Amino acid sequence: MSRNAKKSNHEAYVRMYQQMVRIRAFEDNANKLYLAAKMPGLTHMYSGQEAVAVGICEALKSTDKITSTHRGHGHCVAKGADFKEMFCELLGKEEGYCRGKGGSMHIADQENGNLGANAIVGGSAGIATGAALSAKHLGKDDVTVCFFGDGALGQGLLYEVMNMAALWNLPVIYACENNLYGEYTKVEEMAAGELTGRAKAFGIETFVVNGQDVLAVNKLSEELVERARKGEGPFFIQLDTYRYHGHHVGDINREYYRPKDEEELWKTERDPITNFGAWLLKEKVLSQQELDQIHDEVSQDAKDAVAYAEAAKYPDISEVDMHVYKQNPVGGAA
Amino acid sequence: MSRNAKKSNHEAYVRMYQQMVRIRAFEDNANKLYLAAKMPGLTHMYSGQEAVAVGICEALKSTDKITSTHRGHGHCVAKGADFKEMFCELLGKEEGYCRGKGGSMHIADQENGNLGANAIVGGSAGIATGAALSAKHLGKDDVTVCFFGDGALGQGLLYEVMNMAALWNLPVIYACENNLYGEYTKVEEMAAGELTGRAKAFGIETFVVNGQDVLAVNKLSEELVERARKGEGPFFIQLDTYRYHGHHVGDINREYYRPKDEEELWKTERDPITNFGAWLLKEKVLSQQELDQIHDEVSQDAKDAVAYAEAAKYPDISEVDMHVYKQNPVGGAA
Amino acid sequence: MREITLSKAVNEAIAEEMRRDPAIFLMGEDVAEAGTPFKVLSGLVEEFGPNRILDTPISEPGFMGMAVGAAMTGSRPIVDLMFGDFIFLVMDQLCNQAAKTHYMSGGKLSVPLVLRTNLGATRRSAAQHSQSLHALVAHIPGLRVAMPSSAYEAKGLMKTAIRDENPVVIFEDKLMYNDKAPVPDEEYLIPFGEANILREGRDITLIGTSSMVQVCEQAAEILAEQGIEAEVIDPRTIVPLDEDTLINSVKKTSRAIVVDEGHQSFGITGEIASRLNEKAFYHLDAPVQRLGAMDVPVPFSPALEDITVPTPERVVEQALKAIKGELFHGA
Amino acid sequence: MREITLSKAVNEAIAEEMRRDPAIFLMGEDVAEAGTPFKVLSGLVEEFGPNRILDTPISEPGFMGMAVGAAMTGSRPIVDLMFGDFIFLVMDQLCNQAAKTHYMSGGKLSVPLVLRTNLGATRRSAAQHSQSLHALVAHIPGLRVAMPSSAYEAKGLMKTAIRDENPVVIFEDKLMYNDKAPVPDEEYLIPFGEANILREGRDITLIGTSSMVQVCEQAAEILAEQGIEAEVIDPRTIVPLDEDTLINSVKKTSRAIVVDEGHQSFGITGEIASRLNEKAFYHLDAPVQRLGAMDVPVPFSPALEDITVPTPERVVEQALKAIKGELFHGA
Ligand SMILES: Cc1ncc(C[n+]2csc(CCOP(=O)(O)OP(=O)(O)O)c2C)c(N)n1
Ligand SMILES: Cc1ncc(C[n+]2csc(CCOP(=O)(O)OP(=O)(O)O)c2C)c(N)n1
Ligand SMILES: [Mg+2]
Ligand SMILES: [Mg+2]
Repeated sequence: MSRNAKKSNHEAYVRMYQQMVRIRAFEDNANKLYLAAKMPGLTHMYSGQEAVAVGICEALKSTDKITSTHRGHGHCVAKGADFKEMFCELLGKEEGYCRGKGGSMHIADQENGNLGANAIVGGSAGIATGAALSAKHLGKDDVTVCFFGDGALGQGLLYEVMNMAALWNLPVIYACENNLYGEYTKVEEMAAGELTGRAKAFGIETFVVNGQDVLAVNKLSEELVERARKGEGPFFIQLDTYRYHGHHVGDINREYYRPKDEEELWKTERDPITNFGAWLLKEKVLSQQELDQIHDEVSQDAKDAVAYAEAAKYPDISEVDMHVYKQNPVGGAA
Repeated sequence: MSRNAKKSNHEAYVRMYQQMVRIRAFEDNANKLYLAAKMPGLTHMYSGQEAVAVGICEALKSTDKITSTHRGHGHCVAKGADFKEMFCELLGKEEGYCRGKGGSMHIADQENGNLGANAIVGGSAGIATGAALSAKHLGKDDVTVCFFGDGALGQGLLYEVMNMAALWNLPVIYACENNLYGEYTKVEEMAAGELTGRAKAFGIETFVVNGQDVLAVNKLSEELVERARKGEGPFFIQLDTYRYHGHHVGDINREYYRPKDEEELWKTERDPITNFGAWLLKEKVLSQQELDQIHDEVSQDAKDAVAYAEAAKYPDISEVDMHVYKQNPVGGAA
Repeated sequence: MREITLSKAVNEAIAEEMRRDPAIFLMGEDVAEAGTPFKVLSGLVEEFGPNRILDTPISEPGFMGMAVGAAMTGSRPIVDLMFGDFIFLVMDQLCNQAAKTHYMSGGKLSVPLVLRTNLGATRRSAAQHSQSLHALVAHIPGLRVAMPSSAYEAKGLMKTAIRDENPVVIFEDKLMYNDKAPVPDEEYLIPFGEANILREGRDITLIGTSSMVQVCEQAAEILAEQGIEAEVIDPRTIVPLDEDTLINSVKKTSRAIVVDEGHQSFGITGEIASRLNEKAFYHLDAPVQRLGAMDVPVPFSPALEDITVPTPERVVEQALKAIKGELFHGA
Repeated sequence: MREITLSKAVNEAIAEEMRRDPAIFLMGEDVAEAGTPFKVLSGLVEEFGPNRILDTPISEPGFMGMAVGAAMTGSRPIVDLMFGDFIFLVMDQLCNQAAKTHYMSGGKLSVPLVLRTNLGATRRSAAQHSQSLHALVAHIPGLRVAMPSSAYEAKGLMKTAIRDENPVVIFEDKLMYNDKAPVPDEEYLIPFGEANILREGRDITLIGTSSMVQVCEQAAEILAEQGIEAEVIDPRTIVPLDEDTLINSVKKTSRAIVVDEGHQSFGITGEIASRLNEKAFYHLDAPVQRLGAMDVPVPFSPALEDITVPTPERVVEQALKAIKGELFHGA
């Protein structure tokens, strides 16, 4: 863990640990639902990358915005979402965050500032940058974080909006989660040059941080969010991390592109939860019992939410053509 | 003029001078046609930027490819096109390079390796990079030059293809003609950071050269084309230059975005033709009389071609639905 | 009533709305000092400043995407897309993001933005600056599509578009920017989904969009000279489409031609004609005819370009065929 | 005859053509070792190597553009677009460049490329991975559009697409990749623009594209049980469209339904229905009916998604209405 971490912030430490555990629990349950053929479609697990979402979101207010990706459950939980509405959404139920219309790949939680997951790789870079422009335009001091994977560096849109963010000093932070692969291809086969060079090109300040170290991620994020709030943005962070599962839940036989021992190494030596837990113990922030209690509570929460979601009802078929258009206020436009 | 220029290459010097004069003459005549309301639509003049197209194309074989822009007459002439077919195309006549179907913004001259002007800013970056990939795939040693303006740096497509060109070492040279403006906006209002940074991001070697100095442009181009041919590409060149006219022929009152004295300065002190002419005289490559003769011949050529094009016939209306699809060979596909 | 150009009408609509609602801003290429190449937006940056009239880099996908994000977070952006042909560049952000966000979020997020762009050939601008691509966006649920046919329409529809809670694409005809029409001084809005009957008639219905409304009106004049009374209708918005007005007209006239400047095949004429055929079939004396632009990229040469778009003469020709029963056994 | 999956049929077509013509290469995301997420291309990189089966970064506009340049210079690229929904990302390079190059150059340049992608909902993939967007490209002159409806069709049409001198977009139904059909061992090609009559009948014509051909066939079975003889036709390519076969069928049956998985409004059903109405009007006993996907973004929830697409039951229902004359006075 980073040396600079201060012991002072007890509450934040506990919350970050808790949130990472919640993400892991969410994913483990989602995976189980998939394996039990209870979940429609596929889903992309965030397990392994928890420190990224949690370290960053801990630095954000609830009015700050994030945009998320196809691998979006972690961002959603970290930004404050509830298990119940999330599992309902994953199962396509009416009580889901999107009334079952979005599913895993479009989960959004507007009340907590999550503008939504996105199934177009890189597709939210414009949205995030526009949210930052909007804050500036409306005179709010909200900051937006744009989460995206190393693979999204292939998309030209990102360069267009980073240029504008730099020209106009927008309060946006580009958080590139480098988990070494985009689907079944290694990052070095998809990206020439240094990853951070792609933001430096526009005069954007860039940072590289260990994405498995929640305290390091959080410390950097607190700094950058504060600076962005003051109008010193945009920024770009490369967060080195790893996904434990396959690209999606169905990607089981993956040795042809990713060696088992590499997976083993990350899981055993670099697990963000294990390592942060050890640090919390060592620094006496929490006792083993308290850690266990967190795990137990979270796992009970998840279990309850899953049960709730399984029992919940599907949207009525009359909903199928609702929400195509938003109704205009009476007396307003047609 | 660059110090490194060698006197040895008499023929090339004369050809480069001639080609620059030809471009200027072409543009002056095109402008006159526009002012006399003889030309359909608008057109974008290349005058002032001649050293860029000529310095680069002098380094290319006729099987090498270029892609061009909305400001494409200069590239077309420099790559070897004839006045007659060019003026016919500008006037929409059947004998034009594209049978009148393309016009100024789509002029192409496939036989000389000009894959065409493009009315989508940045739109040809993919085509150029693909041509380079094609050469590699087919085992040819052709090099492709992608001409584009500073404004095209706004287009995300460029970043996508530069990444692939770098990943795959493609024989393509990105020639960014920085004429300080994109339409009515200054480059510094459109582009954050250093222009060359945008290629460095992908590990591409970049160069900056005075685009008014045909010898400097040519020397660098000869080097890079040779290296690209050997598989050492891609490369990126920023060529600093200036357009003398408005964005297009109709852009007359332009002081609101571009000061007259700036225009004056470039025209009087940095004109690529005047300065190269002076150098040719000084180095005794050509006499004043020979220079004059070039101008006279070119101007007569242009005049003849204009007269020819004006008298030439329009395509028959039956051509309107020809060339939507290329006919498949008999016995091949439907 | 005073007469102003379509260009001025658009300018006024935007200015009035921007005065009313500070959440509105406008972004695009050369929209500020230059006021767009067509000078439609001249003067706006002087009134509203560069923070509300934003000159962007040449990054259509990028600023389209930013508008989506801005619209999702309380702003009301107007995006200026210099040529309708560039809509191909913004399709992902427009159709995968803007159009679907409200639905995908189960109604929680919304994207109130206006994409203003243009259409229209015969400007000698060749294949990449002359297209009329409204059919593409009309096919995507979640988008509204408006097609003003005069200065009056342009102002009223633009104001409605700006106040709409959904993404609206508005196509102006770039050849009509200098066309004048009477436009009241007082504020007015034109509701979406209400077709405008410009001329009543009992013999045949001519449905035209955008500048094709003029073409239909001219055709109606010519037909009138021959004693044929054509009804001319402008749907104003193709999404939503005022089916009822169109169908009622066709039930009265028993014949119809749909005229549009988009390519005919797989364009909007097929949709409108199909709905009329479906819903007024037993009233029809002749099949609903269609007249779109030719299915060819727009050629540069004036000799070719002019024959690619519908003309009053061709509308008249089709109308006469329909009336004389010459469509028997098909075209 | 041996039966193979649609996936295998596509794979064979590409492999055979690549053996025949060294100018062909294929590029896309995860096409090499992974053989695409649908495993359609498995084995190709082993045979043809990474220089002919190119794994690209996630840069759809970029590699689409590169394919255009490669096609203009002697190569014959096949572009793999992982999901049909991503076609929005490549529209500019596909429609402004590939589709127009031959025309704009007066016939000098050509762009022989294949864009293979997919369509189809009900895979629980939600709004951005479930669209059927063939109508968009069908509207753009210069592109050809093929829609295979079985393994047999997929192989024959792919081979023709690869040999075509023009840009061809081929949409496979992603839900049919594992569906088997008899496919001969011997080489065969299926010409473009020749519709396939799968079942003859005299009472009503059912025109279906892609997987909707199956839907039409199932509907025909149900109708047959009720003594109604439906003719089922697969146009195979929507551009070029084999109008004659469709029209002749409708002249015989006097009734038709066009079934397609694209959104119904402003989609391909309107075009096909309009052509039939125009050219077989006086033979029709009922208006040509259309059945497309609902005009809503594709919802994730299975409860909703399943009702957005045409089903055999709904085709039967429409057919019965047409036959019983219940379409009188419109829908
Ligand atoms: C525009 C687009 N292209 C391709 C895909 C298919 N796809 C989904 S996820 C993915 C890989 C993304 O890699 P990365 O951005 O590194 O995110 P990770 O999955 O590693 O979290 C791809 C290619 C897509 N969803 N959108
Ligand atoms: C995609 C696209 N956006 C906008 C335009 C309109 N446009 C034509 S030229 C131009 C400026 C281009 O600037 P630059 O690339 O610097 O070339 P220059 O005109 O200076 O030679 C613009 C915005 C276009 N043709 N294509
Ligand atoms: Mg990744
Ligand atoms: Mg420029």
